[in-house]
Amino acid sequence: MTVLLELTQVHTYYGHIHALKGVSVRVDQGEVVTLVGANGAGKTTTLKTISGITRPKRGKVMFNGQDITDMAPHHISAQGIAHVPEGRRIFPLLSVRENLEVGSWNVKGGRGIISDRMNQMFDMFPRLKERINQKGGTLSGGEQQMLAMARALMMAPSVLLLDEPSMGLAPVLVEGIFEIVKRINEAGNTVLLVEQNALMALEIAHRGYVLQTGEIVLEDTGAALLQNDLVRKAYLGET
Amino acid sequence: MSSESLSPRQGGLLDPLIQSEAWQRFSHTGFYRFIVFPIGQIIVFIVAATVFLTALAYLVALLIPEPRPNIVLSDQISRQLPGMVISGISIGFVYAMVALGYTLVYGVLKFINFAHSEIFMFGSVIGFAFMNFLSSAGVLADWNPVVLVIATILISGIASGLLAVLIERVAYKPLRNAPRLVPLITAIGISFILQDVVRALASITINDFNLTYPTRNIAFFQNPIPVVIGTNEVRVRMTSIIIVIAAVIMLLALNYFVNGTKAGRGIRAISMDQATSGLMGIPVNLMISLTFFIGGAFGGAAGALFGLNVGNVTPYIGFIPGLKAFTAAVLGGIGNITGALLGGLLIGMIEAFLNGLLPYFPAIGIRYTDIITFGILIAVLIFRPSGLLGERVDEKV
Amino acid sequence: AAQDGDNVIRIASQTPLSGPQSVLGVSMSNAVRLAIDELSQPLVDMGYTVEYVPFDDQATPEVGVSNAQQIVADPSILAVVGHLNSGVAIPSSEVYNENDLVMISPANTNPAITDRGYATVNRVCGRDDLQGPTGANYAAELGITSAYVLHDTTAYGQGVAEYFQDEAERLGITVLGFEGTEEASNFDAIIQPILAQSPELIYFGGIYSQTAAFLAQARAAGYEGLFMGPDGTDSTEFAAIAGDAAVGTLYTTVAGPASIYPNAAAFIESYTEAFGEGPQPFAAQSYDSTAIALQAIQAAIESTGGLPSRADVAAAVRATADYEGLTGTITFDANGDPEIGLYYVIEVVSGDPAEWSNNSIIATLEIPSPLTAAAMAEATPAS
Amino acid sequence: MLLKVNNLVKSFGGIRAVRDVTIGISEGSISSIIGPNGAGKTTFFNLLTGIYKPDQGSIDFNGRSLIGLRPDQVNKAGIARTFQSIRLFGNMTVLENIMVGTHSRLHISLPHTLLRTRRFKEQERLVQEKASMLLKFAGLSGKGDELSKNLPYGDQRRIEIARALASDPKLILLDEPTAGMNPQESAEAMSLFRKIRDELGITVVLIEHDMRVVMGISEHIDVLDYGQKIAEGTPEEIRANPRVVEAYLGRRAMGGGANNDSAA
Amino acid sequence: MATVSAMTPAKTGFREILSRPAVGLAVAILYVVVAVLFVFMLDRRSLWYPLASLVIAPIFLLSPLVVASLSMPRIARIVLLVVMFAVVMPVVGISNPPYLELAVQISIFAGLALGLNIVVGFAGLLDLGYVAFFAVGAYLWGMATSPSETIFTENAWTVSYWASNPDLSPLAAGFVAFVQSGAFFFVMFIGIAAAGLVGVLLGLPVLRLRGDYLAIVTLGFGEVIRIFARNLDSPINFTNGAQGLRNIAAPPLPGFYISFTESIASVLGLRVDNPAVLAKQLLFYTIGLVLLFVIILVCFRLKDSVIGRAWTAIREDEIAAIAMGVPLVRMKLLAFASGAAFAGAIGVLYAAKQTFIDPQSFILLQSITILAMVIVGGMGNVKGVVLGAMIITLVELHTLPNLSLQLNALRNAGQLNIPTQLDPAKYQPLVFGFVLVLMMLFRPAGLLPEKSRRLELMERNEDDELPKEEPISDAVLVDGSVPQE
Ligand SMILES: Nc1ncnc2c1ncn2[C@@H]1O[C@H](COP(=O)(O)OP(=O)(O)OP(=O)(O)O)[C@@H](O)[C@H]1O
Ligand SMILES: Nc1ncnc2c1ncn2[C@@H]1O[C@H](COP(=O)(O)OP(=O)(O)OP(=O)(O)O)[C@@H](O)[C@H]1O
Ligand SMILES: [Mg+2]
Ligand SMILES: [Mg+2]
Repeated sequence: MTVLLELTQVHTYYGHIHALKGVSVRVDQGEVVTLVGANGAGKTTTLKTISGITRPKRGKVMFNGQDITDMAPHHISAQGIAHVPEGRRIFPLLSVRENLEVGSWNVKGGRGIISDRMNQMFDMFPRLKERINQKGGTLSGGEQQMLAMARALMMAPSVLLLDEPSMGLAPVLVEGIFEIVKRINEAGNTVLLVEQNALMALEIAHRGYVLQTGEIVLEDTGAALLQNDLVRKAYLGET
Repeated sequence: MSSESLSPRQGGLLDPLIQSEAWQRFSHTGFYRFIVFPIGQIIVFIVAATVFLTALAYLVALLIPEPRPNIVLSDQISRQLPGMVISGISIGFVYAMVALGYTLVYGVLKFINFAHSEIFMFGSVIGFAFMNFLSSAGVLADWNPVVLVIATILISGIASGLLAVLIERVAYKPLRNAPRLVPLITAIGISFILQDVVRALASITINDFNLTYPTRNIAFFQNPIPVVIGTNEVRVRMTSIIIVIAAVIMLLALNYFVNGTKAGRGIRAISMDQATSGLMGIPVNLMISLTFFIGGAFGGAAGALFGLNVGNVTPYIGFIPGLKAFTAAVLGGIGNITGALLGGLLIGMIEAFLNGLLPYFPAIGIRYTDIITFGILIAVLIFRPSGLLGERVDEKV
Repeated sequence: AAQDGDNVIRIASQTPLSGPQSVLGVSMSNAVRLAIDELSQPLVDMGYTVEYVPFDDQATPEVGVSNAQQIVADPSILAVVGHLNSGVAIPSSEVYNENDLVMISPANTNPAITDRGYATVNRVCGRDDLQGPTGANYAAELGITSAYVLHDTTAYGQGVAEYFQDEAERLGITVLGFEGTEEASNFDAIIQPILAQSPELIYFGGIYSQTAAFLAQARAAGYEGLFMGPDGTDSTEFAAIAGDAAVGTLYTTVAGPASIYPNAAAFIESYTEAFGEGPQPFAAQSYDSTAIALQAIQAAIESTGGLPSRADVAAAVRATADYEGLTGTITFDANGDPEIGLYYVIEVVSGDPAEWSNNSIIATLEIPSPLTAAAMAEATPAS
Repeated sequence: MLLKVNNLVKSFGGIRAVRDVTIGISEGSISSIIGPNGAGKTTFFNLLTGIYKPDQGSIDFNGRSLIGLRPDQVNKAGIARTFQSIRLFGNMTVLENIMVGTHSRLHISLPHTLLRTRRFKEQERLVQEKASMLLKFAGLSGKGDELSKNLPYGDQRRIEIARALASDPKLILLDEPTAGMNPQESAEAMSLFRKIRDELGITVVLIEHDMRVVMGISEHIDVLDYGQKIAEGTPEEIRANPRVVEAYLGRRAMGGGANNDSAA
Repeated sequence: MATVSAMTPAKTGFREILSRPAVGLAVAILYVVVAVLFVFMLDRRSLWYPLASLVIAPIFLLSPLVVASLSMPRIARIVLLVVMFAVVMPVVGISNPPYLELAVQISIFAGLALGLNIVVGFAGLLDLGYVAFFAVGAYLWGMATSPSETIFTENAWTVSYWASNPDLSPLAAGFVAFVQSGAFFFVMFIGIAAAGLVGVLLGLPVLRLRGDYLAIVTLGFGEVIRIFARNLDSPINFTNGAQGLRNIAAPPLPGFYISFTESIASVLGLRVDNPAVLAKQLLFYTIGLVLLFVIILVCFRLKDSVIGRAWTAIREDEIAAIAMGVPLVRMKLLAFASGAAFAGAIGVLYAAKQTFIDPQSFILLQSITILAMVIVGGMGNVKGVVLGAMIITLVELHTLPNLSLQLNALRNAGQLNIPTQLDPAKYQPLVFGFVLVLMMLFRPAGLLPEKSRRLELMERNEDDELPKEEPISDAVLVDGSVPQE
């Protein structure tokens, strides 16, 4: 397998808060990789460092053999990395259609391609089609999560970064979201997934990392991590 | 930033028409969305404001028929009505164009760009400089007036837009993470700097900073057009007509840009969430510069039109129109493009009516025009805390 | 030169050098500089160095007062020429007066300036309460029956407009409207009710930059009556801004046009040569104020035999009699007003700024200051 | 019944967020409100706490009607809450955040404040003590002087709870207090909720999507869907209710997501 | 969770030494002595006097702040400050009256800035019309005592400060005398009450507005007050309109001020022609100082109390604040009214000191200048705001004029040749603009930021090391409350 995305010894700071202390993560082509960790462990920060929202002070982020450490977010996204951020962050005053159009900012090839993709999204999330002209801010939490996902998929990314896509969702929808992640991956896309619901995440992940206070403490296949004692105790809530 | 929804609300008399299939199809064409609808909107605003203010004036005339001996208020109203409306519209469009600059920048960066009134002033000075250059080269009179106006608007618009971008890069961009009041202070600093720099340049080059547009010798601009309405004749100044035409064209273009193009969509996305916009691939800084450019260009073009209309500008003329335009932007709902247009027209019209009719009430007089205008603003805000067209962002908790 | 302090005499000015009013303030300051350059030779011959210290009062009272404190703290400053705005002159002159420093005002026409009766406060310009009525009198003479009065809401503009209005009404002229506006450039709406009432005369108490713009727009909108203003109108810029609309404008002033007064013509010439532009209103008065100060200092030196005290200078200024200045012959009364104000009514003859000096005097009135008038009334009791 | 809500209605424009909801909360209980996204749960809390004004219906709390009261008055009446999206005073320290929570129980007088009278100092001392006590209670010992925005998510949730407790409420409303926590942290949070009821005697109502928490702690559950109450009962009854399973709990994954109401 | 990395070590060495009380005290005394020496060394006849004064005035006038900031035993600090204010300042002031004037102006503007700081800095309400409350106080005293012919002086029903009626009965005369002696402070209290009341009256309808809507309404209100002041000369003359109120009375001058001035002058060997004038300045200095002291005390006490915490909470998050039991409107009104009350009191002092007020003293630019003081100094931080007021007042009233005086002196001495169009005296606002922009660019959180803002600032400094190209607002993504659901 080819390495698609690689973080080496990344250190990221918020002011004087040292949030990532030498994190190294590797994601191969076609994998689902998950990051597991307690609150404040640095999962979100890792994703933000990849997509260029925060800058690492030291360390390197490579994508497809190219150094993207100091690239601006819009250049990184043009490379084919899509980030579904924590809290969904839909554009509240843009309609569903416009939200999707914004997602296709970097798509070349004109209206035709964009409307084809949009139709694909509507096939995947029929609910969105019903709401096509509704303002993003008035959607319910679950619909917003679908929109966030679809918006990211519009740019046909080679890597999808997902930050807690199930947070605040009704149980019935949580299942749906994981189903979709699986489908996306089966279609050949690579996924880096952050989830509090470690059980479900590890179930679908090929590999996983465990983060603790900004450091990677464990790395293994998803199945192996599920059996790991530390993981079971600390993150799966078992005693 | 937001723009009014482009489809009419439901539940009105026009429902049968609106629901008809042909209309549905028509209302989604670009021609409707970017030409028919906005023009309709402008006309509706003007007519509504005129009707409302006129009705109010006659109501007052009914209550106080003879505010001063030998003055029958209703007669005066009908005599002055066309003049008041025309002057209200022409200055209203100037306010609207300046207000757009405030609104665009506010929409995207959520701060009041106080230096915008100096951008307006800069535009008026560039307009002067251009015409003065032609005049001293002796070719001013040879230019076709229409071409001359277009060239002046373009040049001062572009120059002012570039200046606005420069200011953004130097004085606002480094402060994008600072508390919102901080760029307000740099904006004030920039105002002082711009006033004095323009003054220094004017003083050095022509040793004077009262800049008089050389157009007063050109018949096209100078000779008023007599319009006979009923029994009385009003003289409409050519420059008023130019302002209205130019402003409408530019507003249509802006509406198209913001609501109909990809870049416009990008700017609107940035106004809601910069970081996420970056994630979507939108070049945030470029879009912010573009916003400043457009806002600045509108301000500058308005400045040139204003200069052309009043004939004489100085480095200090920005303040009052700037203040009124800011008021207009807030009245309409700051951050809302249609709101800026409505606010500008309303402020212009209210002012024209007050200035035209208050003189008949010697105890009040036009010295209270500003107080009444602000009073209206405050009243509107008390009942609509986000301005006339502002989205009521009842924050969801 | 400045090292040998005891021989340095400084003259300060305080005018707005920045901001919108600086057109006038700078021109006043220039005129003071010119006067010092041209007229300090006698003092130089006596072994003194005369220096000029300009201050920017920014048309703001705090700044004026703070500058005044700096000025009085410098013992070599023996006289102040200033201000433009009465709002700044009044509090600042309290400071001068407390420190016996003489102020000669070239521009403050507000009656309150001298009515306080300070020994240190003088002015060479007219008073609003005399200038306004002069205009009204002349209008009545022309047979005007209706007038519309505007002002710029400043102490100066409103003051002179009110005195015009009172006198006009007394003389039987109907005042159709009396309005003040801060608007500086766009008068479209304000013109409407004026046109609707078609007055025979518009009187605008204000400064040329505003009044000229108004006039140009009023003419374009179809106003055909007369237009009159106070001495704030007296600037080449008036013609530059209003163009041909300026022709026929009447204004009152204490400074006669250069074409008739050879001194004034020479002044305009040397001023233009020095500063590359023509003098603005109150420049000639500033020149005269400085000249009076220099003359008084010279007189004080002669009588005290050395560097005079400020009180000596103030007394010498107040004693000025029959000084032949650019703007007429000046004798101060006990309050510091010129005893007899010579007021001209002048008509603008051309829309070309270069022709400004050819404006023609159409009436000349000698009006005594209130103190002088009272004295005269006492001398010849009405029978 | 500590709280009795009858036929509560609230709509936003065309969206009918809460339709005719009747719910009772008995004193000293721990109960939950669950329901699909957009069911109107948060809106229901907002109506109780005076952030929104109900269109119709009555809210009786502790023998008095809350209709028409402002949020601060509701707080004074004895209802405190936390927010679904954390709303701390980010630039205040943790301790200060909690101290603000005591506001409605304090005597506020300008003269006393300016003169620093004995009474003022005494009150300040009490407030400090109470805040420190709550800090410990919520498991935040040692973090009192940190700026609240610099703490991790789980701690921020705790600060919100401590701040709400500071007003000595009779009833505390928690809106998704464990969202974004991992199972371990959720378990700790659950014991905190129990302590609130058992040690402080405060009635607890929570909105939650985490069924482990809901089923593990609630004595009573109300289920909302499309703004209406579709079921109520003990955890066992709810788990067995087919309507709840279909609308909310879900048996299998359903691609399109079948919840939700919002605009027609 | 992440750990806090060690603070930057480089600065600590010097800071640590300075933070020892003995060292702090020694440095403070040394500073004051040197500053005073500098002032006395100033030679007015020197060509370079303006430049020297330009440098020395701030050094001297900032010394109380230096004393207040260095660490030293509390008692030493108090003694030192009392000596500074009661002895050093008056002595220097008598020998160099412009510095006394500066001190008075600084106390006036610092008081105003502190009042505005309560509204903007503490409670987070943007007020662009603050000068209106200042005007209320100033006009109150002005109308009560000016001999300008307003309704108050023309009608007998107000006691005119100046023209006490000779025909008064002994009882009435006694009353008038009493009012006269205490009138100033009495009116100052009325000024506080009146401005506070106006604050409440304005606040009641508009405080429901958020952020920038409030800003424009307050801006409008400021203009409305100014326009009223200008136009209420007809039909009934209240304010004397554009002509302004002149010869406004000063508070009565206690006799010992004059003797104090005379004795200091004779000790210094200065010739003072008119000691009463200087003594009056000293009186204003005293009143200004006491007022400022009271205001600072009130600010600290308010900030460090339930009320202050409630204001901060409102500033941070209105909805959370009200839900936690903070009555929004009442607390906002309190902020508005206390800020306004300060301005009212200072307005009375200002009118008395200035002896003349007119509507031009209360323009929008004044409000903006005061706001700039608050922000440049460091919103919310009392010491910072005082520093901001000092610096901006100094720059406007001293530094810039002296800069142009220096250039002018060089020009008079033939050492510099500047065309008249570029006469430096004309470009003071330009320099002021640059000062504002640069200060904000280099210290975005103000010169002395509030505690929490200081933390933010540190973060930013570290961010400076990052590539400059695309600073994406991270705060938005992490802290921003997400409006959508
Ligand atoms: N903008 C910020 N300013 C200061 N500190 C921050 C900021 N964002 C995150 N942190 C801190 O950085 C550390 C890592 O945070 P991060 O959000 O990456 O954690 P996480 O693993 O995603 O946690 P969660 O499960 O709560 O989402 C935490 O200690 C957090 O408090
Ligand atoms: N201020 C508002 N304006 C318009 N619509 C609103 C507002 N607040 C809530 N709604 C709508 O009301 C409905 C109920 O929302 P509410 O937030 O109460 O849902 P919820 O049950 O809390 O859902 P979740 O579990 O996702 O938090 C939604 O459709 C929402 O869009
Ligand atoms: Mg996270
Ligand atoms: Mg909710």
